[in-house]
This record gives sequence, C-alpha cells and structure tokens, in this order.
Amino acid sequence: MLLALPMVLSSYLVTVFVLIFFYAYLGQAWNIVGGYAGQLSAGHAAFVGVGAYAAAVLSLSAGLTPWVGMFVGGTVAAVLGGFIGFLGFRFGLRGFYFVLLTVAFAEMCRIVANNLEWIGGAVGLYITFTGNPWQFQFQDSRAYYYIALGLMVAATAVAAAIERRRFGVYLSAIREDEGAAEAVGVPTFRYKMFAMIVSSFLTGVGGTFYAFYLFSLQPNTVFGIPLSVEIIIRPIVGGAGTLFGPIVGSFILSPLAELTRFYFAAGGGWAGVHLIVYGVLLVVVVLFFPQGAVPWLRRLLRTQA
Amino acid sequence: MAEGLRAEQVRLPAPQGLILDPVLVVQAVVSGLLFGGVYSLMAIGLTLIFGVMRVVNFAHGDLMVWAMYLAWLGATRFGVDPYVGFVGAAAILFVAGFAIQRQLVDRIVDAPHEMQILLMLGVALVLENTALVAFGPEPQRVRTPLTQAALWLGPVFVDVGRLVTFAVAIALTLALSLFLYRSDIGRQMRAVADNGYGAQVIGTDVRRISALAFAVGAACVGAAGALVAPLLPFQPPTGLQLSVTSFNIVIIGGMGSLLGAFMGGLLVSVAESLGAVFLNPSMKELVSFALLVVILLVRPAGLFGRRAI
Amino acid sequence: MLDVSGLDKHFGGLHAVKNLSFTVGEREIVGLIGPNGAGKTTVFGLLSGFLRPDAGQVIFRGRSITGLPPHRVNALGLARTFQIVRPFPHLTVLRNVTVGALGRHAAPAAATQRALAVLNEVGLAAKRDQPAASLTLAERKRLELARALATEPTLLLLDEVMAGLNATETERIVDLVGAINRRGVAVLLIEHVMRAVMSLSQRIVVLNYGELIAEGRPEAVANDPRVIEAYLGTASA
Amino acid sequence: MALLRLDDVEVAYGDMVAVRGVSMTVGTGELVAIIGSNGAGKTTTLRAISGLLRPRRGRIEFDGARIDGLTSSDVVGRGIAHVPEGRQLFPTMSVLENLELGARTPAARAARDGTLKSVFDLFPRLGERRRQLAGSLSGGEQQMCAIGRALMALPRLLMLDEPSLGLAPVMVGAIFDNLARVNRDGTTVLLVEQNVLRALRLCHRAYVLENGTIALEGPRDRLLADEGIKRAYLGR
Repeated sequence: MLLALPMVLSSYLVTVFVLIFFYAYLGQAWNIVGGYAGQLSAGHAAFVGVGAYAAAVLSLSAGLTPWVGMFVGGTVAAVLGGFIGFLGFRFGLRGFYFVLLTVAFAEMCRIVANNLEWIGGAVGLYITFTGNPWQFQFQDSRAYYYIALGLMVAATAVAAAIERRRFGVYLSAIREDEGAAEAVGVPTFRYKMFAMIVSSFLTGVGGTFYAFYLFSLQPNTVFGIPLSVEIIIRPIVGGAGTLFGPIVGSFILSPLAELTRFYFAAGGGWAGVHLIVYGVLLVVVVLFFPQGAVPWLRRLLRTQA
Repeated sequence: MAEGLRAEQVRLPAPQGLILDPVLVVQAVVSGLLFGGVYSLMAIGLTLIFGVMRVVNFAHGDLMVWAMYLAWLGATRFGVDPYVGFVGAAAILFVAGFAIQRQLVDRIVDAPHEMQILLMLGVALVLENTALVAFGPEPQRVRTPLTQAALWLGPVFVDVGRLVTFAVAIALTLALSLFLYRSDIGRQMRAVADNGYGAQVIGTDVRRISALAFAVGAACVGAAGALVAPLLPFQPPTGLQLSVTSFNIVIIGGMGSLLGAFMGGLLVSVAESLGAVFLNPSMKELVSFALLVVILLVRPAGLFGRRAI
Repeated sequence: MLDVSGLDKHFGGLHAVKNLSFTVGEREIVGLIGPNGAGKTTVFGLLSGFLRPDAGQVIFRGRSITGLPPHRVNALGLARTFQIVRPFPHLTVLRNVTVGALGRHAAPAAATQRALAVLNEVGLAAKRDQPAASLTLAERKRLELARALATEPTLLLLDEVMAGLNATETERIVDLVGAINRRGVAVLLIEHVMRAVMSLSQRIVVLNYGELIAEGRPEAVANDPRVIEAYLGTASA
Repeated sequence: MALLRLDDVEVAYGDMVAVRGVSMTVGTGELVAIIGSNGAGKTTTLRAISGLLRPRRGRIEFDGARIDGLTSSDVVGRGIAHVPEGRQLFPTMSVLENLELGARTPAARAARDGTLKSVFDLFPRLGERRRQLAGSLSGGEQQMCAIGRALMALPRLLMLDEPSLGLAPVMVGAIFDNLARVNRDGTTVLLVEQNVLRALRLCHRAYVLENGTIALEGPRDRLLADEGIKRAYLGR
C-alpha cells in the first residue's frame, strides 16, 4: 500500500511522508543503542552531520557518487560512534554523564565544522541541483519517497534481525540491569560497543539523504541539539526498545510537526509551536506512558480482544 | 545561535597569530572573570537543584532566557533598570521553580535517570518555544547606561556593566551561602542534599524542602539571567546553549558542589575568554567542551570532589 | 575447585575482608555465615569479579580468576546470585533465563530450549511468559537461581536465597539447592536462615569483621564459643 | 500505661512481608529491647513506628493516640526520635550543625541551647569536636552524634537501631552506659540490637523477633536464662 501511495498523493503530502519515513529511519537507528541497549545518546546529530559532510564533500570535491559516499559517511560516523562509545563505556559513564558526553561531542563537531573553511565554515555547503540520479538527485520528488521508505524498511529489518539474535537479547539485558547481565555472562562492554557502532553507522548513512534531499548543509542545524532531539523523541514517544516504536512515533509526530508548521508558521513568528507540542508530549509520555505508545497500544488491544 | 555570546564576550581586535601578549592575556582573564560571576550564579542554581533532588534541570538555561526576557520587558515597558529588575525576575522564577517541582519533578524523583532527563527536556522545549512564540527569533538586548561606561586600569580595559554584574552576582552568591549555612531552611536543604534519608528520619519535610530548593535554584538562574541581559544579546535558542554551559560547569566543578559550581563558573568563563582570544571567538566553547571531556574521563567527580552541596 | 588465599579488601577506612583463605571442594556445599556486616557479600563480589581485591588470589579449577571481569568469571563456570534479587524486570521469565543460557548456546532456539529445561527444574515453567516484575518474591528468588543455573556453572554462589521467604518457600529452595548439588554443582551459600544452612552444608565458614573465625562441620561450628560470641555478643568488656 | 503500643502490625515491602502481626508495648520510663537475627523484621518495626513505612495492617498508638499513617515529621513532632541503622548523619556538615538540625519541633528549637549543653555533657567528645565534619568522626563518635541528634528533638521515646554495629567493644560499652543514663534521666528507650547478651543485660524487657513474628518475650532475667535464644540464633 505504501508503495502505491505516491501515485495518489499531492506533492506536499509526499513530502510529509518523506519526513515520516526519514525520521522513522533515524529513530530506528538511534533505537538500537538508545532503546534496545538503553544508552541514552543525546548527540546523534553528530553522526548525521559527519555522514552528511563526508558524502557531500566527497561528491563536491572528488566527484564521488553519493551512492558510495553514503557508506563512506556511515563508516566515518561509525568510527566516531565507536570512539565516543569507547570513552563512555570504558570509563563507566552512565545516565546524565553519558548524555552529556554525547552532547559534548556533537557540539564539538558543530563548532569545528563552523570553523573549517574548506568544508564551508559557518555558511555551510550548497549542492547545485542537476537532477542526476547518479548524483542522488531526482526530478521527481517521489524518488525520495521510495528511498526514504527503503531506508526505514532496511533499518527496521536490521533492528528485527538484532532482536531475534543473541545480540538483541543481550542488549535488552544490558538495558534492564547491566550488573546482573555481567553476572550471567554478558560481555556488556563489547555489546554496548557493537550497538553504538551499528547505530552510528546507520545514522551516518542517513546523513547522505539529509544532505542531498535538502541540497544544503549548515553546521548549526545538522550538528545541532535540536536535530538530536528530533531523532530521539520519535522512538521515545512510540516506545523505545520496541521494533515499531520509532515508526509509530514518527507517524504521530512528523505529521503533527508539519501541520503545526503549516498552520502556524504561515502566520509568522509561530515557528516554535511544533516544538511546544513535542515538549508537552514528552512530559505526558514520561508521566503517563513511560514505555511509549507501542506497549500501551498492545495492552489496549489485548484487553479489547 | 550563540552569535551574541561570541561577539560580546571580549571586545578586542583580533590577535595577529598566537603571540602571547601579556596585556592581552590579562585582559582576557579579567574580562572572563568578570563575566564568570554570572556563570557561577547560574551553575550554583543548577547544582543546588541537583544536590537536593538528584534531578538534572535540563530547562535551566531556558529559565535563564525567560529571566532575560522578563528583564527586557521590565526595561522596555516599565523602564526598570535590569540592575534593579533582577529582583523581580528572581522572584517570578522562584514561583515558577516551586511550581515545576511540585507539579512535575515531584512525581518522578524516584524514576530512572533517563526519565527525569526526558521530562526536563520536555519542559525545556516548552519554555524555549513559548519564548520564541512570544518574543520572536530576533536577538534582544537590554540597554542600560552602565554598559556604555568603561574604565581603564593601566592598559587593561574594564567594562563597567560587567563589573556591576560581577559585583551583584558575587553579592548574591554570598547571600546564598549565608542562607544555606546560617538559616534553618538552608541548613535543611544541605541536610537533604547530604543524606535525604537521614533528613527524613529526623523529621524534615523533604518534599517541602525540595520544592523550596528548586525555587531557590530557579531564582538564582533568574537573577543571573536578568543581570547578564545587558551584556549578552539573547534569543530563545540561547537557553539551550546556556543549559549546556551550566552542565559543563557543574561537571567540571563537581556535581552538587557549591564551591565547585562557583569556581567552575569562573574557570569556564576565563577559559572561554582565553579561547576566544587565542583560538578564534567562535571556537571558545570548544575549550570548555574539551575541558569537560577530560574531566568526565579523568575525574568524573569533578575538580571539587563529591561533596553533597 | 575454588581456592581462596590471602584475600584482602578495603573500602576507604573500612577493612571489609582481612587475609581470608578457604576452599570449596568438588560437589561440596559450603555455608558462609557471620553476623551483619561481617563481609560475606563483599567476599562474593571479590570471587565473582565485581570487586577487585587489594591483595590475595582466587584460583578456580586450577586457574587464577583474580581481577577478571564478571562475564569472564561466569564463562569459566562460576555463577552468582544477588542478595537483593536483580531480575530483568520488563523481560519475560523465559527471556530472563535465556540471557543466561546464551553464553553456552549462541543460537537463540537452543538457548531457549535450555532455559525451558531450567525453568521446569525450578518450577517456574508455568510463568514463562510473564514479565519478571510480576512475580512474587519467592518466585523472583527462584528466577534468580534459574538464571544463574542456565549459565551451566560448576560452582554456584548463592547470596541469601532464602531471606524473606516463609517456612514452606524456604523448604522448597532447600530441596532445590540439594537437587542441584546432587547433579554435581558445587555450592557456596551465604545464609541467615540457620536451620537451612546447617542442614544443607557439609562445611561452614564463619566470618566476623571480615576475618575467618571458624571453619568446620556444622555441629562443631555451632558449638564453637567464638561463633556463639560473634552471634550473641559479649556481655562483658 | 503503655507509652507505645503496637497491635497486630503487618508491614510489607511490595509483596515481601517483613513483619507479620507484631504486637508489643513499651511502658513510660522503660528500656525495651528487640532482638533477633538478620532479616527478622527489627528494623522494619522501627521504621513503621517512625512513619518511614506505612503498615499494611494493624495499629500503632503513641501516648494514647493513633500514629500509624502519619508522616515521619509528624511522628517526630509527637515526641519519637529515631537513631537509624548506619547512623545516617550529614557527613559534610559539622557536628554542631548535625545536632542543631535534630531540634525540629518548635519546643525543641526553643530549648535548643540547653539541650545542646546536656548532650555535650553526656558525650564530651562531641563538644570537643563540634566544629569537625560529621563524616570525619570515628564510628563510635558518629554513633554518639546520631544519638545526640535524636536527643535534640527532646523525645519522649528514643528508638535506636543497632547502635553497636561495627563498633569496637570498648566503644559499645561506653554507648550502652550512656543509654542507661538517658533512660534513668526519664527517656523511654526502644532498642534494636544484634549484640544479644549486651542488650539483654541493659534492658528491662525484651522481644525476640523471628521471621517477622514475636517468638519470645519477657523480662530480662527470664530471657537471659532461656535456651531458646541460642536456638533462635544458631538454629539448633
């Protein structure tokens, strides 16, 4: 059904779906380390940013096709993620300290990117539209729809595969009680590292889509804390550590964000309304549905049946 | 988004290369130190809230930005100078802090750390973006005659606005210390921070003390916001930057340590000021982040150890 | 099979374990007792890799495990339970135990089979699809035991698995521990329910203020004046 | 008349029942001990009396009025002070501040300086170290500080949870002598102790808790002669 949808949608609605899929993809990537393994990274924008910059710079300066560049970007993000994970996990940083470490790295990336003139500095990078699919550019916006959908499905397939294997069981044990997991033989450091690397790789791959969908990159947006918030809020509202949490979360939040932007931003000065909605939702979720929407829906369906 | 922070921190010509001109160093240190009083006050508010409740106030910087807007409203609508208006801003934030603790934080004090972080992040988003809706995205700045004046101590330039801000911030910090060390309520706050269970056993009303601690912490950041409003152009996203800076300071100084927050505030401000002079104004935050990462890895308890408040 | 020699541990000014040496033989059940604060749980931490000793050695089946991380110690066949049970609260009972079994059986299907067998043994099979948080305390204690058993240990360290249980529940755990031991698993247990320790253990090690004050057969230990003094206190001095 | 009366009190942590139907009384001026092995429910009983836990069943009366369900600050206000297990001092605050914080009620605050004098009289060591941080005291001094802090509330009933835990025998002797003195001076004392013989020598009456219920009770001399005590501890 999702495959046929673009045929009947207006181009605006296609855009809304692209955002739903893409943020669900980023949320799913975050979910692996933040949801399943319970390591609250609040700096995932760093991985989007380095992935996006790697692919864009390689494309602009070396002519490398983004179809390859996206994997280079993913790899660079994975190296960064591995480094942050190594520092955080080796030194036993938990809770707020880990949150702050991840935020600090994202902010450092932002500041550095702002100051590196050869990647555009604070002005950022602009990609000229050529419409060449080989350069990840498409005349028909529906192409982006299918790519975003594909990314979301692929990340979900990865998450599903992890969930079914020892990897996933170990991650959930780590999330629930790291010490108890160690006691029954789970090498917690190694598995947290795996989770961080897989998650940052996928997020970095998403950076390519980000860059070539928007045609521009600015350090303050692509590395900014607001993007990190966009990434984590969907899986949390949908249900962190559940397979469909990020998708459900994105279907709830992305259209909501679009609608408020559409209705309020048009009047001018109302740009923050969708973020107010996010804030209220976060508070409501934490206070009343700490497990997120998916487990709640599941319980609801069970009692109905 | 922190354009203002960068531009206004140090009013100096750009240095030519990395020459360690002693006057330049002294200038940067003085400038940073004077600005640091506000950082200290802001961080003390955060550390007080953390010490008593073990809750990290992610909305700290946004409360501060609201205080800045209150100072701005006071100055533009009612002609109240921010160096007087900070009292009002602190009072309003006191009430807001009390309400946030009672209505929200109190429900989740026993929840996992992650949940508390997300809740306060939600509050932060609401505060920041209501400010955006209410006041718009343009940078604002509060004018006061004091910021126009300057003093020269030999070759070193001293901004009078900064000096007054520093003096008031230090006076408030001293007043707060007196409150915490001499008054009964203040001692109860320190007792709850030191050993919450012990405080409960001897009959302390821990809920009430927690709400008051959140209120006092918010009042601190409120005063800090109003006092810095004449020095620092601000816009709603400044709150996020200030939150992150406060976190840096309290981790560097030591979570929950009052002395750590105070010294950390001065240290971070001086480090940023030096960074702005010797690296590049826009790189100054890099210095405090680098400092943060080193502290996190080498001495996570912070420079001033793990004393309760 | 377990040979502890000269173990020492300080926490700040507190000397929690002092020059402690003892052994556990193949298939043996050894009780580790002592008054509150004697250092028993610290000893478990040191043996299972959660704490690093300041001095001394732990030899398990001929190799030193001193300073190894807990998951390595577990992989070598030494499993522990926690005094305050620590189930994975949101995971089902079966998943809890499967986590333990995955160390020996990497394939989830095989691990699940193994976990089911253990759940049958401890009598929790009927609750396998419930989240662990919904179990009663007695059931959680059995779950904790099952999760440790699923790692297929040759030595099991049990930290107060009977505390807080009523008489019938205690009896069931005593029977269960006896049955596990008859399968060839050695057991070292911390326990305050004296009747249970006395009836289960072949040998008892008594700690007081971090030091070994007596060791031997249950009857001998129970009549040892130093042990009686440690438990009842002195009226003089 | 009984100052404190527990009637069929049951206390649970979640589904773990720690105290099952305990009834006991403490008369005005008495020194009563609760003894029993680890996990028998002694600490839980004290925590229920002082309002830190809410009993699931039964009633607790102090001075004729029901106090179960009150908050701990209300219970302190009625005149019950609790010296918890592990002292629970404020380690980064001075000895003097720790003591002064103990005077929570208006009456206690009004009498603060006088009470402080009598606490220093009882424990001269605390007077010498009043400026020192509580966390830097030795174990015995910390115990004195915890008892002193409780006395600052001018309690009619003083409850102590394992004051001898982790202390050298000489120090235990000193602390127990002081408790006897506090009791002689008119404060009713309820003492939870693991040092059975010492507690029995000190008290007037005692209750033996076993597995959350009262296994034995009676005046000191009868319990000192009882073989059942040894059985309760060593399981034989």
